[in-house]
Amino acid sequence: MSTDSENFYAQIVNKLKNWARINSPWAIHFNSGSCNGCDIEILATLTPRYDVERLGIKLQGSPRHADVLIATGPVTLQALDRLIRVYEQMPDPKYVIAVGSCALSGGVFDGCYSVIGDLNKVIPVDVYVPGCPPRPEAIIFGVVQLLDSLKKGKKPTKIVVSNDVPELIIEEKSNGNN
Amino acid sequence: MNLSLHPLILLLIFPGGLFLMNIGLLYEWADRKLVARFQSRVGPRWFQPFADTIKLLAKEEIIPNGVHKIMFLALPIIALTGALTAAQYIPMFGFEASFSFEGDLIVVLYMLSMMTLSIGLAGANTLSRFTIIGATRALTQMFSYEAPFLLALLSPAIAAGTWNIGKINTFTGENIWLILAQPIGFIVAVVGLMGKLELPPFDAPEAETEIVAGALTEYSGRGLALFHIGKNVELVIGLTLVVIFYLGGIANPIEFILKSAGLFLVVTALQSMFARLRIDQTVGLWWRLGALMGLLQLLAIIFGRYLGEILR
Amino acid sequence: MTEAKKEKFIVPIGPQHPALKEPGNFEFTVDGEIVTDAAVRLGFVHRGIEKACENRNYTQDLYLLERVCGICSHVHATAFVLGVEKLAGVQAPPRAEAIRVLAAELERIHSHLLWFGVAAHEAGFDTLFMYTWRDREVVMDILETLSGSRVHYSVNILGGVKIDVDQKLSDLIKKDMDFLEERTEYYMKVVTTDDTFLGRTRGIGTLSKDRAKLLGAVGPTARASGVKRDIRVNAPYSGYKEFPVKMVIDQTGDLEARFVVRLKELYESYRLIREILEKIQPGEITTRIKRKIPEGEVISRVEAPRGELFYYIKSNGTEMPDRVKVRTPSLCNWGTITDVAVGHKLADMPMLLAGIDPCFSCNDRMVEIRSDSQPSQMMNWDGLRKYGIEYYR
Amino acid sequence: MAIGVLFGDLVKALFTKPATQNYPFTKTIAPERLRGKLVYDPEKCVGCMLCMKDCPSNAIELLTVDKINKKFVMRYHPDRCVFCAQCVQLCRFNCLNMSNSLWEMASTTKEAFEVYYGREEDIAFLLERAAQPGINEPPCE
Repeated sequence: MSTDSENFYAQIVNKLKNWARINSPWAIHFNSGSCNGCDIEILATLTPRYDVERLGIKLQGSPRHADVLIATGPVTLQALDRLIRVYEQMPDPKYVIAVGSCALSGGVFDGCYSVIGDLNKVIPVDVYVPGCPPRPEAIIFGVVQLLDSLKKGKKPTKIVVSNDVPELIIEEKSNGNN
Repeated sequence: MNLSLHPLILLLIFPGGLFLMNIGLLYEWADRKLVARFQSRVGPRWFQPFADTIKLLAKEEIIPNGVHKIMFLALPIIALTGALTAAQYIPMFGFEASFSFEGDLIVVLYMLSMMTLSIGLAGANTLSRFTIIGATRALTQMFSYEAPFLLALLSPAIAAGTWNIGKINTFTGENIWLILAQPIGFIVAVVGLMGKLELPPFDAPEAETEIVAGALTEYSGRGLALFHIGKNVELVIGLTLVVIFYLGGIANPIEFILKSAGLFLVVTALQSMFARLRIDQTVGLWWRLGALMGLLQLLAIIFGRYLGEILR
Repeated sequence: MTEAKKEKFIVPIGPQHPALKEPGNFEFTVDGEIVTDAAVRLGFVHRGIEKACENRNYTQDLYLLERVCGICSHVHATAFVLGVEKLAGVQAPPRAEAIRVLAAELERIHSHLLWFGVAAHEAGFDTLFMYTWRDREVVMDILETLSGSRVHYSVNILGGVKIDVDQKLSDLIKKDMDFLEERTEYYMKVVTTDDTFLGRTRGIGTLSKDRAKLLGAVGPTARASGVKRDIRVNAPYSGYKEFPVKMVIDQTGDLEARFVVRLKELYESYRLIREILEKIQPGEITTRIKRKIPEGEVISRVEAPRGELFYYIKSNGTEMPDRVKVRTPSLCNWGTITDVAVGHKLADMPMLLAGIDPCFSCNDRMVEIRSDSQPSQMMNWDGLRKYGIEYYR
Repeated sequence: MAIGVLFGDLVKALFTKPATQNYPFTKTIAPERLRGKLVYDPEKCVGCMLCMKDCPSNAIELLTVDKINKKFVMRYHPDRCVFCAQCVQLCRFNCLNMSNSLWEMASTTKEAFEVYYGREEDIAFLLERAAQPGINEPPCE
């Protein structure tokens, strides 16, 4: 057995993995202080008119089952550590889609005392979807962008969250929600 | 039709392991697609469950803190093994069962319960509150649906005079379809099957809006994939059982496919027609209605047989 | 054993939870499946809007306040605009007011249908959820063709409205109203006759008239308990003076009554929209308003889809308001949940929550800071203001 | 009191075409009034800066190249924009418009969300000047 054939098998396995990943992005939705507009539009993409199930997207309840985190809203200080925790609970490889102007830059809430305003400052974002709120079609378009970038071989990188929140660990032990 | 293959092939490739898993995934697709069509949507593509499973298998598996590690890893395998073992005693796809002995019906039913037991244990194993509630609900539901489902499957067995699934198959194939002779039993069996598989409206143990994903909330990657496959295999077995017992048995693959598809349509329609029952409503329904109806059916059969013997 | 019994088993719902697409944290103490205690923790969506209003001008505030809530965005803007117009002593032209009412009623339809779908989803009735949202797309399409956005319509500007209705559009809306009315009748049938659904709604979460009054419930939640509380009828504003509505009331007070009240309100909305489209007068849609609003303070109340929405605006004569206070209907209704939840099954909780049509982003005007080490203290307005300035410096 | 009221609709749904639009594969046409990406016409602009002043989310920056000859460049941030159309409402010279065809704007990078509008030579001039060290951009206000 030469290394060539091993490489060949490894390639096939990798291709299969990538194919599966592209065709079955299970999503979890987190609202970190949004006005509900984006959330309702995300929910609308599940409904008959848009039906993202035909692309393999399924909205999951538990972060443990999800591949894609769809985050909306200008990250409020209260929701910040929850957002990071949900992100950390997701198994690798994981991707983040920021939906709505608030998640991209703060939108109208830019400068409010209780918001961070940019999701990218907290967790690494893969796809940005602007709009206030984006139409459901635009959200699907964003997801397709993500899948496209995966197809082209953008390596899923393991990313360490920059914000170190020490209280989080203590809280997780005592309070096992999510 | 008879199959004479090496036992290992029977176990691992056909009709056991590989084949059954693939059929199970196809069943899941059919389930999701039909429900989607009932909801006026397009629904997933045909390879969707395959992609889901491969993706889950390739994903990182997180073992949460505070669980019994070996149990956490072993439970999905036990659940899947139980389901696959049960399949060996069933005349799958129109072929004769790989193994059979007098009384294998009971073994199959208990093998099928392994799944629920494993889910219950898996839920109790993790520390999250959702999983614990999910586990309690799953076990409660098991206690409630097991008896009526068993009763519903027993009445054809008594009518056939045997506890061997293969023999029941030939009996139902030769006689009038039992759905006409024992309609109550059929209803109880179908609804019991849905309860067993935790399909809506009996999906309280994994009610997304209440307890996230129930007992499996903390599972990711491989474990989740194995549980998924196990459930799908159970779906195949359950539907086949009902087809064998009530829809005139299966003699060849075409008959199997047609009858299963027909039953599938009924099951998916039932899935999308009702609001989820609360766990107390499920239990109440089962013990008050399901068990009583199953029992009545059974008594009627026994009485009928007795009467027939006297008249003869 | 006694130790274990004493230990409370608390089920948290939220802030990330599939039942609620919005972050809000509930803690239900359960005994088996029975809920023995309920607590709410809000503030995950606190963005500091009221404070932000103070350093933006009135026009910017309009769009900021519109984004208090993505479901009832129009009523927020209307409440603010009505208040500012009253301060400035300007009256919007009648056509503009009619269009405001038109948008508000369309929004009510969209909000109620949305709620209906979500509530069905909470009950595990996914097919009904899908059907409702499929039909909801019709009203979303109307709103999009009318205003240009599906969620934040931005119909209002200070002194009038941006958009106008022409004959073609009004024909389209009338046609769609007929379709929606037919569908609503169907849903009414489902809600009042389907056994599995009734099992989840009838007799659940019954709120008596007295309790509703005592807890200060507003909107459909109160009306389902027989409290006659509807700003559109009690204190008509804007176009509702010309186009009166009938109040829908039910006496039962349980979840089923809330479904019925909301669906009946939909009929009322359909009727009102048809009436507006027929009787609307041609004319101007904007009046001029000065950038600087004269000094004064005003209270503005409108009826949001969820109940009474309250705005307090204080102006100091500059381009920016001195203080804006928002009290949203969801906040008033919270009390009813914690009051009613005890004694019900855990499985009923999502339904109960959905029953008041909660809107977390509406709620979070305030943050409660709990500290164990420091004693709590009361602050008056000036002290609080000073403290706030120091805190955020 | 009935079980399965929805049955009729289920059968109907099974035998009719699904309500789904085949979106990413066939494009949908947005309604005429849709408020999509902002479009700027540099020929008409007189530089009153009203749009910038009232923008609720600072999405517009109007950069002056030459005030007398009315040369302006607009730097527009779709990621900040909330698509409220207040600027369109305010503009008395109709040089701002919200396009109903440009609304799919997802991107994997954030750099895509800095759009320059204006005459080509003006943009080139501005970018060149911004690239030179030591010289600040022209003031926004």
